[in-house]
Amino acid sequence: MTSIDYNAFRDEVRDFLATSYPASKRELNQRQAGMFAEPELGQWWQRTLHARGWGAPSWPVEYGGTGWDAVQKHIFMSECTAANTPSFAVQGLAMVAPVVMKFGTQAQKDFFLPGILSGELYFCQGFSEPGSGSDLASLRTSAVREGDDYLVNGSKIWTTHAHFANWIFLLVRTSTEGKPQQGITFLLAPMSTPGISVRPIISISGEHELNQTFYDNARIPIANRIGDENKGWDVAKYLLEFERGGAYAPSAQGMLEAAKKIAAQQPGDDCATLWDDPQFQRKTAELEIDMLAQAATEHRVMTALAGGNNPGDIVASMLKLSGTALQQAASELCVEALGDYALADQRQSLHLSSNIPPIGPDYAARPVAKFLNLRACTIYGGSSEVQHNIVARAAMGLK
Amino acid sequence: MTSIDYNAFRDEVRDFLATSYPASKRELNQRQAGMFAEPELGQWWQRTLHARGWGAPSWPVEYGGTGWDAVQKHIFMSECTAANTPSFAVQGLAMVAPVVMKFGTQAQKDFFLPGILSGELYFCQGFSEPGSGSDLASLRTSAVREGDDYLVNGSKIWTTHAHFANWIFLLVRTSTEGKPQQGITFLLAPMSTPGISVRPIISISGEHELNQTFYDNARIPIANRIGDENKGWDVAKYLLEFERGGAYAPSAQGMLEAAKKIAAQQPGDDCATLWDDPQFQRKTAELEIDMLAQAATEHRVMTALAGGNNPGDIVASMLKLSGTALQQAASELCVEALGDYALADQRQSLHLSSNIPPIGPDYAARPVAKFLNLRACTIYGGSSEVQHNIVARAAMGLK
Amino acid sequence: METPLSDDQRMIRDSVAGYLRDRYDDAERRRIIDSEAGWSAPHWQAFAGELGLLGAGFAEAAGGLGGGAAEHALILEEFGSALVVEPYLSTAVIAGGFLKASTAAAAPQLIADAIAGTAIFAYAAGEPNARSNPAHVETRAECRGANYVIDGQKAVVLGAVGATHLIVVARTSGGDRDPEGISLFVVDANSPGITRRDYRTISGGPASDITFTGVTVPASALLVPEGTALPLIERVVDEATALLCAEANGVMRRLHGDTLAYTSQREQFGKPLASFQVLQHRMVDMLVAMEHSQSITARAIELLDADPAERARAVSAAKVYVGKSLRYIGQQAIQLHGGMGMTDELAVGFFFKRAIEIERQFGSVEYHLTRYTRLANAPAAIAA
Amino acid sequence: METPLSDDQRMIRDSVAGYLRDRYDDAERRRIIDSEAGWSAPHWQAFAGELGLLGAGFAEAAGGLGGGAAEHALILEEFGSALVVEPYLSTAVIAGGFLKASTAAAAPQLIADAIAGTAIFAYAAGEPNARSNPAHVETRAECRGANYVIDGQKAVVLGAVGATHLIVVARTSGGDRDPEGISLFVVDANSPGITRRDYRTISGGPASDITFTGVTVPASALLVPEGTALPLIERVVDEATALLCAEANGVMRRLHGDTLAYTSQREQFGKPLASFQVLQHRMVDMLVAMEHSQSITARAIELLDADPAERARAVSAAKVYVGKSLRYIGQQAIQLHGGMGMTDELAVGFFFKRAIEIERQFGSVEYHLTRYTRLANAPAAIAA
Repeated sequence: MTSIDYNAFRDEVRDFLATSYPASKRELNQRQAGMFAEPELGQWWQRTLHARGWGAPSWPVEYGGTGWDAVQKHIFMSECTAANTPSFAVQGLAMVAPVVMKFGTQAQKDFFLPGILSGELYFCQGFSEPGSGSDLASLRTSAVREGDDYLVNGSKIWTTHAHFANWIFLLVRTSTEGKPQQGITFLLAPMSTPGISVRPIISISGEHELNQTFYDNARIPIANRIGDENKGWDVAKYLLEFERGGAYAPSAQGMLEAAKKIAAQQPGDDCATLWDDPQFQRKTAELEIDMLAQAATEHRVMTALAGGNNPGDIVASMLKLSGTALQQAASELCVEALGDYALADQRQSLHLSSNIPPIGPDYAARPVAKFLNLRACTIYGGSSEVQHNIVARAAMGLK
Repeated sequence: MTSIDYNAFRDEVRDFLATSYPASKRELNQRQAGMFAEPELGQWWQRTLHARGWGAPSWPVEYGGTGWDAVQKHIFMSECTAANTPSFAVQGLAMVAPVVMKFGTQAQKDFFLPGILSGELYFCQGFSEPGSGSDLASLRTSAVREGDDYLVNGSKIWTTHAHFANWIFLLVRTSTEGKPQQGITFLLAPMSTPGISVRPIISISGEHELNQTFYDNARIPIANRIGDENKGWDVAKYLLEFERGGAYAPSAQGMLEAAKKIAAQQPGDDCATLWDDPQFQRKTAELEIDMLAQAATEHRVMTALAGGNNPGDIVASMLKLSGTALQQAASELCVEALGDYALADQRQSLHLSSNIPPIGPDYAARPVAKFLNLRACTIYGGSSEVQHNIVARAAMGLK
Repeated sequence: METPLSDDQRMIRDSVAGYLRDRYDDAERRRIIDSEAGWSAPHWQAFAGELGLLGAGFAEAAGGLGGGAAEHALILEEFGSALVVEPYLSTAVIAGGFLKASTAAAAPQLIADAIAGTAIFAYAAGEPNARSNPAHVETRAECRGANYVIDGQKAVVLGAVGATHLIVVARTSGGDRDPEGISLFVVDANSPGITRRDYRTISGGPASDITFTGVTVPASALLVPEGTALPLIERVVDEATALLCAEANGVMRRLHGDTLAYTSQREQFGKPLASFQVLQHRMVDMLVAMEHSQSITARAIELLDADPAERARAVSAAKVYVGKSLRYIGQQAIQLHGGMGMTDELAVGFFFKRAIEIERQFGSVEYHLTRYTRLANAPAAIAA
Repeated sequence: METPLSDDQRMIRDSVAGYLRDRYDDAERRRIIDSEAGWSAPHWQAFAGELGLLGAGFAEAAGGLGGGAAEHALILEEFGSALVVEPYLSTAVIAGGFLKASTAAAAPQLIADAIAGTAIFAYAAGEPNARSNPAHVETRAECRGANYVIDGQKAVVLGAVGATHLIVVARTSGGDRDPEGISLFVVDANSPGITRRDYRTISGGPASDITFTGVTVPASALLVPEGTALPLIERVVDEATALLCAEANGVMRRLHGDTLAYTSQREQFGKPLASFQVLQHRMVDMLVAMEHSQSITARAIELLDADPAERARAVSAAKVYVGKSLRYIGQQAIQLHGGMGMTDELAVGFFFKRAIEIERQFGSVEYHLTRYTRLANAPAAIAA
């Protein structure tokens, strides 16, 4: 069906990672338990990828994409996950950029896309509000026209990296008429806009990654609107499709390998290491089989996409349902392998600038914080309960 | 709190079972995979119990009960389960009798209670209808007064042992006004009533235990009504409380022990017997622990009842939820232990009068049929989904 | 989610699906399993002649269609969705697999007869004293001059009642679980000394326990050289296991589809059952399990030609996942059908019982998880 | 479902519950864990004096209240529902258990000091090179004349920061996992040669890794005769494990209660979250797990005085069941709180993290399932 030499491509990616992602950086990334790497590390990596021409594998070539097919993208992502590269700029690259490409003006494309690609424009997301959540249509942050601007008032919550980002994308209410979905508008705003302020939210892992943002007569130029006024719902829906399209198996498999390595270094109860405990091996194997199934379905989807077939949105929801559950399970297995050191709060050793050693062995630093953070992956981006509703409605026609 | 010597009581029960329930009968009961034993065996056992004065442990003494406290009843039931005695006459003893005691006239009490106690009156249940199910209030079988009788027309389904029973208890619609619950009446009818006919329903285990019953101008005397006309819903609700009050752990534990015994006789893959496989032992242990938890909660309930406290209906629903799941799991473990012989349809060896040997070893005869039959225990008597609804509403105040 | 097919493959699938829809519906299947034989010779002849299916897995030079496991999978998935009882797996896949690898002089003719539908095979491997370990063989074949004499018992042999030949696994040397010393014989099903106790499986297909008492066969009945059969058995059983998973996918498709249809039309508390959120979510979980089963089965089939360890790992992984899915989807299908699911009046109970059978055939979830764990964690498999 | 209590027991429970409600609410707890020490001496003094709790498990003759495990359980369940960080379990239950069985001359005075709140104990047992097997002890205590010299490392010792004494498990002879040769010492927490790395557990309580370098203690520090401690350790750790399950029941009560309250007031799609059937059923499953956890814990506590094998079986069964329930209830509590559950602004995250800790303390589900399996299936346990 295709003449691409995927093995050669995989080697090329591996070579690049081996030379451009040194052990020192990898070691730093080991201290990153959050969804995204801190920008100091993350922006460096995005610059590195961009310099190689690989800054945005999923973009069309005309905007700086790589021209890879779905299988190549999957190989690239799998290899990056296996090498544990920093997770960065997803909100710009995978969320804002696609909607700018589809709904943006030429001027918007010219301004935003290069900045996102280079890592210079760092976006955060302003969708959820206190009191809304998975029910986005109920949002209340208002935008009222005044001259060439919207005057925005209200608040957004769960804004990851708002304290690092220089731009935010927002859903705001520009009309209260008709259905709740009908009066919503999609805006982009610099975080430096007067009237925008940020309150940290400390998460259960003890980290500051999330924020609440406040809008007090913040002036956002109408020129920064994506799509038409009151048509932001369509933009958001398009964006969420992209958010749900990811591959889950590689990161889950990466954590499973990490759990095996921890087990091989931890003592067992009646055997030299935990890995020598047949029960631990069996449990690992059972999870690994679930991941093989997930990976095989992701592979089917990639193959279908590469062949020009769209397997449909429902598949994205199904993959998120089972994929996030596997990520959580793999992360939990890392925690289990740690034994009593799972009790230790390691947050002081978990920053790029920290020089405090972990409590217990080095590998004890990250698993618990990662596990706690990953509880969110079945909540954000449409909770598992909402994904079930979506599949029930779309795939099975249930109301 | 009490001066009863429970150990002595347990010994008394064991002695009785050892002498009155001979191995020949036990062997016959091994061929009974259904909910209830065939009457030939079941009626014999009820007569035997009755002769000892133990025909109805849960009844008040005045009607022929034993006067045991809740702990004694629990001991008695556990011992009977451990000895694998025939299950019989539950619908009369535990369902009809309590409502006759509470709602019946003196004449009704005098007639029905002694007959139920001796096993002479054998009742079946006519609640569900084709198209209703857990939604009892939607029933449509009608009863219209004509002289001293009701003329009954319609159909009932899932009637276990209708082809053996000599009486049936029925919910019928005597009014279509008001809420659906308000026009329902509770009747007792001899199965010999002209106009009542029975159609067998073969279950997935291949057995004939269930039936559909039809009512074609069947004349049922008004004198056989329990409670007031149009008040049958209250009678049925009271009855269902009794149905849900059982103990689940003893029978689940009995099946778990059976699984262990099968495993000890079946070959293993890399060890002499399946029981030597550490994985099988671990799986058994995990299930056994769940049963200990169930048994411990059942024990708490019994203790509360013995102390005069009513732990509430919710507890009955919770116990049914987890208890039926354990029964199914234990039964499944028996099937698993069988290996390939689980594929064999054994129905020809599963009747009292059968002299066809089982396919494979003797212990291969019953587990699969039992497993298939037990799928019903999370469906009948209020499905597990309905029990969840009940607990959500009653215990947590959720609407 | 659709899987891409070649034109030839689509044609095979559509013709099988069409045949089953038109001529092998639930009522016809009931007639077949309620018949004395418990299987249908006319349908078998149609599979051979009209549909030309029985050559799907044989080379064109041998008179077949030149296909392989992928084609078997398409056929068996459709057969699963109609609960076909005829012995396709034991004849086309298992016997076919052995015959293709056989050094026996009779093999080419047996292949031709299999394609024509005149040779029908049952696989007599399982024993009452063994579980799923294929090296555990107590049936003995003793060499006496130019003959072998077979003695022993085989348990739960599917399809023996209509078979013209039995493929018999017997030990020519070694201890009961010795990997060496296992041999494969093709035996006329009516040979003197063979006695069968015939019965039905819980889903209605024919099965037998077979006793071999001094059954004498010529040395030419050996399919591969004496005592060397285990690696071939493992390969062919792996292939059959992967294809059984394909059949399972057809079974699950019906279990899910019937449940969705039933809960959509059946009302309770004034609403269709399918409008209750709890049931909706459960049917979604069934669907997800089904999609993943499809995927991991396809993966196992692709890896059938890999080296033996990788092949075995992929097949055991698939059987574990599919086995768990069968269990979940089957049990939920009955639960969601309520009382109607407990009767044999609907088809769903038969699909559930077939799911129970497949869960066990060629080894349970526990067996394959043990096998996978051993293979995946061989010392080389972990980079420290 | 309420469990019947004696009048004395009800009084203890009500006074503890009242104290915590009035003086140890979530805000107060945050102040305590955010303080430098990470625990509260004033509350400890109130437990000792005002509430008189610290003598609950000691005989009246020794100055205690004459209670036992049942009383500890009542207290710890309430402590669990308020996430009390003060070292009740290590002082009153573990040190208390050892001291009551001790042959040491100092034991009566230490008991009196513990009741008065002036002696506070941490249990230094776990080691970086061991998992949950209590016989795995690498810390060595060498007899030198009238003294012992202790060298080794202890990991994740809870409450050491405020302790006046450490109960140290050390090996006086034998190999690393030898059941013989294990000894118990009571050691002044400020002895020369003890160095600590203090930190917090994920739920906020104080913990330490402790290094013993030539720590010299007199022979009178031996709590029981040299080398004989393992059976006593197993008994006391079983008791502590059962009582940790009681604490867990308090934790689960709050996890369930907070989730029910949150989902009842929080609206989505125009309805309270708690009106969605899927969430309702999940909260029912949480409730059922909670009730059974209560029951199996009560059972384990009743069997603490049974013979060692039965005691161990009952305790391991409880820890397995409670551990699984903690996992399920904790994870669902976060899931059902949605985004708010991910922040440390609500209390629920702290209860979740405490649940994670308890799941592991004194051995995980896997450890106790292995232990239970071994004990339950000792040859005598099966009647053939």
